[in-house]
Amino acid sequence: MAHVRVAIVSEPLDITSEMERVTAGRGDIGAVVTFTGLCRDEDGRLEALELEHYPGMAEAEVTRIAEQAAGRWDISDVTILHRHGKVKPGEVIVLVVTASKHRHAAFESAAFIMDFLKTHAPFWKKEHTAAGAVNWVSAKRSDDDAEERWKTAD
Amino acid sequence: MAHVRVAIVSEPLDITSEMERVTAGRGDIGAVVTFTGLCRDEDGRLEALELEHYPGMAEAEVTRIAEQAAGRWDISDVTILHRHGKVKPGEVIVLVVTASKHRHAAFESAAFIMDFLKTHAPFWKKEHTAAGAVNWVSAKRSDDDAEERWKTAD
Amino acid sequence: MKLVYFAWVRERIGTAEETVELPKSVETVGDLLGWLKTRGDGYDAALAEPDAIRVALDHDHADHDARIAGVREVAFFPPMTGG
Amino acid sequence: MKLVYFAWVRERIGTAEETVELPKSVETVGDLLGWLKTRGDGYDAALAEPDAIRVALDHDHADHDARIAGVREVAFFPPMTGG
Repeated sequence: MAHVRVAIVSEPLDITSEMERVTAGRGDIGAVVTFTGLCRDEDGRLEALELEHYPGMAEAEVTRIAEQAAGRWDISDVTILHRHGKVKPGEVIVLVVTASKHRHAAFESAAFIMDFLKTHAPFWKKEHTAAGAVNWVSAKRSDDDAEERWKTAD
Repeated sequence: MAHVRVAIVSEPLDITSEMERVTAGRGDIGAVVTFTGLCRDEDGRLEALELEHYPGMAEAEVTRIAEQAAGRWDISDVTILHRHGKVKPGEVIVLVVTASKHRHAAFESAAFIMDFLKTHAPFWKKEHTAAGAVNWVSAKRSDDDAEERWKTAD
Repeated sequence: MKLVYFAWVRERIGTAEETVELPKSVETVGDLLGWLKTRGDGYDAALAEPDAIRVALDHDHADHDARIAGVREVAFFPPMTGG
Repeated sequence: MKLVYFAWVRERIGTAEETVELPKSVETVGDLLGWLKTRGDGYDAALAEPDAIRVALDHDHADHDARIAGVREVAFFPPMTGG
């Protein structure tokens, strides 16, 4: 079974140390895929995103998603780190790292995790614009469709 | 059109600096996917891989693959770095970084690039085993199949 | 039973959490949504479109027809926008 | 015309590159493969199974039926194992 690491944090994420932790001292990993989700500035319109989360459930749900991925693909390590609180444009919101002997398992499990984080992880984004407006980001229909494809796959 | 960076190098690859170069000072990137291909030790059997390449064609072909990916997906940046010469277990053989507004473009373009590198980039791996044997790695049928899927996709 | 609210559901109701005594007739999540809507304008505004409301029972996603007997904490929130 | 060889094709032929004068009858990659096989045991061993031989013309992949007129450099190598 894969090693699973999940953390919901308010500090900036350190990608390098996560990648090094996954591969250090191992000779059986042939492929590492990372996904980094960054806060965009929306053409300068956005000043910050505020990420609200459901403490307790966020950790539990993200862990369930990691374990689903580990059960479905032959991966040796899966890391999911998610920010909460205020995030500035250019900063990392979410980091997923999957490691496997083979590249397709690493790619597919990381893509699966991201699709499920979008629709299942209890986080809500509030935009703070440079003009001073504040509004909740709406969920995207395309994210539901993205999740749906994993039901017919295999 | 995407920014394309390709290099065929004999020194170890620095993933952190590549990721930072892609995202530094930009507010329009929402997703970065990295693929890192590592030399496995084959249960301790392998001492090193020796990567032969076709100078001139390697750069040209890898650039063609990067440009194909950039033409097919909405990505703002694509980096492909490939080692040649001797590589030890645990070291990076290939690094692909794709950046986009949206995650699916970043994931799919990186997977496409890896499938085409496997079947099209003029590199050949020679195994040096701990027992002193030396032999060329055979191409895998599964890599041809992996490339084939991009013809029917879309 | 403890109820917790997030994002605009929380803002419209005007509280992040509360503990309630439920009438015996409230057996499912859907029943609970209907009962909450009678509790004031904030609740009514927050829960006006039940299809837009997601629910978790004790930290796990649940449908509106799920039964709530034995549950300690029920959460109501909009569709998630993390990742 | 410059010919270059890689990996076990190079090792079996025993040279990494050479420049040759081709008879006029050699018009395609396939013709060239047939002509090379007559040049000695190393060539014959390297090119015994034409299906296993990949070809590039001036740094670009080509099929065995591609014409070689005007080409400066022809490369012969096994299926690639990079990435």
